[in-house]
Amino acid sequence: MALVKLDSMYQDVILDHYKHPHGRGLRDGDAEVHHVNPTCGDEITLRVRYDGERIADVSYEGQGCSISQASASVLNELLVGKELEQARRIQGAFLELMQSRGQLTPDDAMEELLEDAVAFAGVSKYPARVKCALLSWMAWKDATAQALGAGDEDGPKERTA
Amino acid sequence: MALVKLDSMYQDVILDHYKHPHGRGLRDGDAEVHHVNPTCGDEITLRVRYDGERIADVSYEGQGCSISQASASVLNELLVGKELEQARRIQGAFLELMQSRGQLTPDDAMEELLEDAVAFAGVSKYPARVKCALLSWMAWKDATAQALGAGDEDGPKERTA
Amino acid sequence: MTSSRRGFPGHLDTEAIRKDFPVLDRVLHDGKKLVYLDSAATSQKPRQVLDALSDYYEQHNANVHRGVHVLAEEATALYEGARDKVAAFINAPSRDEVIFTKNASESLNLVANMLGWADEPYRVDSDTEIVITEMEHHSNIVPWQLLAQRTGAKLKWFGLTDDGRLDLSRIDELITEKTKVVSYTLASNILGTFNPVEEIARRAQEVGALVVVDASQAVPHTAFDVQAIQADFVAFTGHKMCGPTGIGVLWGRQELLEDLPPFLGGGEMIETVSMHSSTYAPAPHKFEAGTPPIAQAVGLGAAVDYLSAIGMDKIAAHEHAIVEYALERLLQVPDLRIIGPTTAEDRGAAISFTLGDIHPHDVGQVLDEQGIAVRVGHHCARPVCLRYGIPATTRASFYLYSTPAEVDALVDGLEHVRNFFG
Amino acid sequence: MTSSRRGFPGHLDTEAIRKDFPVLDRVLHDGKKLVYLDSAATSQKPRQVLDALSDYYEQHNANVHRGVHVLAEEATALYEGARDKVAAFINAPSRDEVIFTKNASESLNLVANMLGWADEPYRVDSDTEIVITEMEHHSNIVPWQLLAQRTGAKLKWFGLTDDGRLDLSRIDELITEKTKVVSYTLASNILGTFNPVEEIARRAQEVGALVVVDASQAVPHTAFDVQAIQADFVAFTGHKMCGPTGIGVLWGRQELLEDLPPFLGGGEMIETVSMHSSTYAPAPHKFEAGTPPIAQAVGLGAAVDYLSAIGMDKIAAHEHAIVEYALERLLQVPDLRIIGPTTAEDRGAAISFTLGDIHPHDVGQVLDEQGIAVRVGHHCARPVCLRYGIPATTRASFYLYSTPAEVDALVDGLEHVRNFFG
Ligand SMILES: Cc1ncc(COP(=O)(O)O)c(C=O)c1O
Ligand SMILES: Cc1ncc(COP(=O)(O)O)c(C=O)c1O
Repeated sequence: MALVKLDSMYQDVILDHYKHPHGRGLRDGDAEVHHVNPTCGDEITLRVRYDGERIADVSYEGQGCSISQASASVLNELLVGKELEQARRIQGAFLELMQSRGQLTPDDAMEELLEDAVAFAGVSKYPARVKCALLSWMAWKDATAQALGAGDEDGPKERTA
Repeated sequence: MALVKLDSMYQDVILDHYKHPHGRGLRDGDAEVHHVNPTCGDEITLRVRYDGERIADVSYEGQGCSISQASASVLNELLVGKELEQARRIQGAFLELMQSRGQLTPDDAMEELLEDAVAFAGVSKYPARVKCALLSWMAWKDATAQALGAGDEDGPKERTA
Repeated sequence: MTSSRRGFPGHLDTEAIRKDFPVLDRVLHDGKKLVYLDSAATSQKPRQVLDALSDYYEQHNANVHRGVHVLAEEATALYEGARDKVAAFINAPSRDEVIFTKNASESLNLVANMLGWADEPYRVDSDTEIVITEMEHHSNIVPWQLLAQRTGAKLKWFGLTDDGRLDLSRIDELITEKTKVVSYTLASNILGTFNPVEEIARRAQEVGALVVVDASQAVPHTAFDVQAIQADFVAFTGHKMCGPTGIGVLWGRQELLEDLPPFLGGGEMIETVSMHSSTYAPAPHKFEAGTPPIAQAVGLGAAVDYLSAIGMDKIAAHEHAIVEYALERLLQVPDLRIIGPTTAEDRGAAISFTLGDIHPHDVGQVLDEQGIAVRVGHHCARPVCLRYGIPATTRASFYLYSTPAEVDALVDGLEHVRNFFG
Repeated sequence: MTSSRRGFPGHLDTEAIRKDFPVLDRVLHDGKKLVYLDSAATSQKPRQVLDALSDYYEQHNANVHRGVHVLAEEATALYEGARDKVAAFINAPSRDEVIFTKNASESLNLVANMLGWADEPYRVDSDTEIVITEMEHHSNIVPWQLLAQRTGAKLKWFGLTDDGRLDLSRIDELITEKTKVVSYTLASNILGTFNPVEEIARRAQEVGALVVVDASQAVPHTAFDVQAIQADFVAFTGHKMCGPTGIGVLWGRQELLEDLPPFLGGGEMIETVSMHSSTYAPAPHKFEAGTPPIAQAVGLGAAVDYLSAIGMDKIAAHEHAIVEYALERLLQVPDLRIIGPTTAEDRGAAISFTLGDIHPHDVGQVLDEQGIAVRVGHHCARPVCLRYGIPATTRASFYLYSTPAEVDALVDGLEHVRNFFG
């Protein structure tokens, strides 16, 4: 059976992260958010801990498909230890890639920035799955805003889409 | 211009009643009702006066198309002076004719019963106009029920359709 | 003005356009060709829209939003693509401000209900007032009457001048600090009047009232820009703009859609549901409960493409010319009285009239026998008939496919009506 | 049971039936033929329905009810004719009890709103209770949650047994003298369960509560008789029964429709309107504000004709056989757990399952690559997922065009999924 297209979504890197997630589990944090993907029910609870502007930890727990789980694992691997500014750059690049509807081929600079996360390029062709890939990244952005006091005051937001 | 079909609706008898209506105007009565045809705005105010079981008068005022006006005029001509039972028979026959969707050719008995009202046979082919033709007849039925105490107690009803 | 039975030089090529509309070939009553002058009630549909419907059902049909299979993704892309098209067509700042409903009536009821259930500062209650006009379609009267009844709010309205325009002379007494919402029609379906936007918007803003615009008779006929008309909500309906039945639109300002409560509850409009409570999806989905009119949205998207390709400015100019010609010719018919403005200025493509004391039903019936389709009655705007002391009108209404020859047929037909009942 | 890849002897001739459905010829992903197992989300449409839509738009399109011209009369006759067909299909005592809505969700919201605005004895308020079940579609949960919030009424529900059926053991405590309305689904869209009518109806009648039945997953699949199910209101939706999107039905008992207040206000639903007040038309028009989904009703009428010609009993028997076969085969797939009844008794044509701890999204995606369309997620029935402690399910659902070969394809596909994530 020819699974070219599918294989381009389920890259080995993704399946690997899915089966062996990095940094899973909830640990101490400065802020916690809970995000759900209303179209499919994927959920994530995510905490961030900052050391000044440096990301000391991103811990998470959730349920969801291989894409959303792997994406959270990749996020942890990529962002922990980074300075906020660099992390924002990575998040921006990942968002751009995910919203490209399969039209974007990552160049060298992007590959360097995103590391394992470039493996999600194939997912961008599947609109229903883009939200899965972005779930943890939106949660991270929200938690960061809260932790650093830049967010709104409503407490944990329940909204992703 | 061939107006065969149309002529079968606008019979001379109908146009005659429309231009020279019988018994128009409001006079004393035992009960009064006001009916409207919501789909086109035709209106009639109608009073009945009974002399025992005999219809002493049907007086009316209203606005509407040639069909509804002519039909009220025919009603007045046919029913005034009749006994209630006979009037009910006439009303029943007229209703049957109007609901026949042009499928019924009046037989001799019906022609005798309905007199001028058989001219409305052609109208029954036009669903939008059947309600016009029936407006005064429904009003009469309602007013009669009120006058003779057989109706419900809500007072004048505003409903026709 | 110059005109000929072949169309107006410099305006739309109706000969070509009419080929897109299969129903216009319809032959009635022993060989009479249809003269369709009832587009204000509903427009006809071009082949391009019907093809979009068939293509949707034959190739892509699936329920939207929740699927990972190909058809579901295609159906979702088509449905959401239609939203993009409609948003662009009305120049909406954001696609998320475009809500699909079943018709303009639902759109208007949706606004009335949101405001009835809203928290402050939007809540309509017994201390507040609602302002409409005497020339509204019933769909922009009854929802506000129901809201007023159910909340105790007071309903007020602009009256009309003798020549069929809004009487704005007492605007400051009508729209006051108590006014929470002003809802008016941009173009009257019975009088043809186009109403002025500036004055109402200015006064509403002064007192902080929300402005709702019923654009059902405007969006189909003229280039339309929600940002230009200074409204908070705009309602219109697909079937009057070459689209299918079963689809309407409500545009609303994003911050309002975020703040206001949902109306219909169900699938698609939720974020998360438990038996104890639910949270709602962001707009537009918050206001789209249940399986949406998917094929109908796709059809409306195709209609918008069709109209845009021809050009809304050209359509407006064409209709203006037709109306000018029709007014000129109708005013020559003996005993004919136009109900509404008698010139083509600030005027849409619907012309209502009475013909002596021949009842409109009779006018319409005799015209129909000649193949001419007009609407008769109160056109769901009975207060206008009451205002002008008439039971009903006959209404001829035009669209991009209407021709001067059809105006001529109408005038000839009316002559015949007069002879028949003379 | 006997089965073969060619169909079940004695049951429907799917080879012939499938020719009526153009989309079933669709080829996906490098030559894989579509295996459509998502009919519980929406059914596919036969050529006969698409032809009825085209014919309506190409020959008869006009607005209904108010016209004296030929097209308006034809459109009205077609629209009202569709009402007759639907009334006959569900054995309604009167055609006037059939209300056309935009979907089942609107139908259910309509009932909830009527009861919220009603006078006694129907009025739902803070002294009263509403009873639903834990297996409802969100469209039969959220309207009641909104009603409860807005009136102060208390919302209660039947729980579920481990094998996916209603737990009726505490029925007398749940449905009490305070209960004004009991609303439940006849067939669950996620579990496949067919619920018992008698017990709920008996208890509701005892306490004088109204009974609302969500028949969205029942009417498409089995001979249905509103008079037999002892309900006061029944909701269902056109797009799941071979009809177009954009049309739903609410059936209600005539005396209730007469007594209860309107919901949406506007054109078509009125008797007479003045600026000061309005009176309403009799049902069904009272509940159909604005231009109705005319073409969609006509399409639904054609769908009803299509289904009737094949025979609802035959369709039910065919689906029963498919489900029996599918359950038998699915239960042999390692790690597969059926969520819902595991036998074909009192069971509809939707089968939900989990596959080990492979997330349904991944199951659905890998099946899709093989051309197999199933639905994944919570199927707008999230409380069921919570009840069984699962995030989501994969659901395969069948209809009159489904074949045993498609069941085989599903089972093979699941094998592939297991290998892929194994
Ligand atoms: C049981 C049930 N009820 C209600 C609905 C809602 O139907 P619709 O989305 O057409 O409003 C559905 C389908 O989605 C359903 O399966
Ligand atoms: C001015 C106006 N508003 C509202 C409506 C209602 O539109 P719909 O019937 O599609 O809801 C109409 C048309 O009937 C209209 O002309």
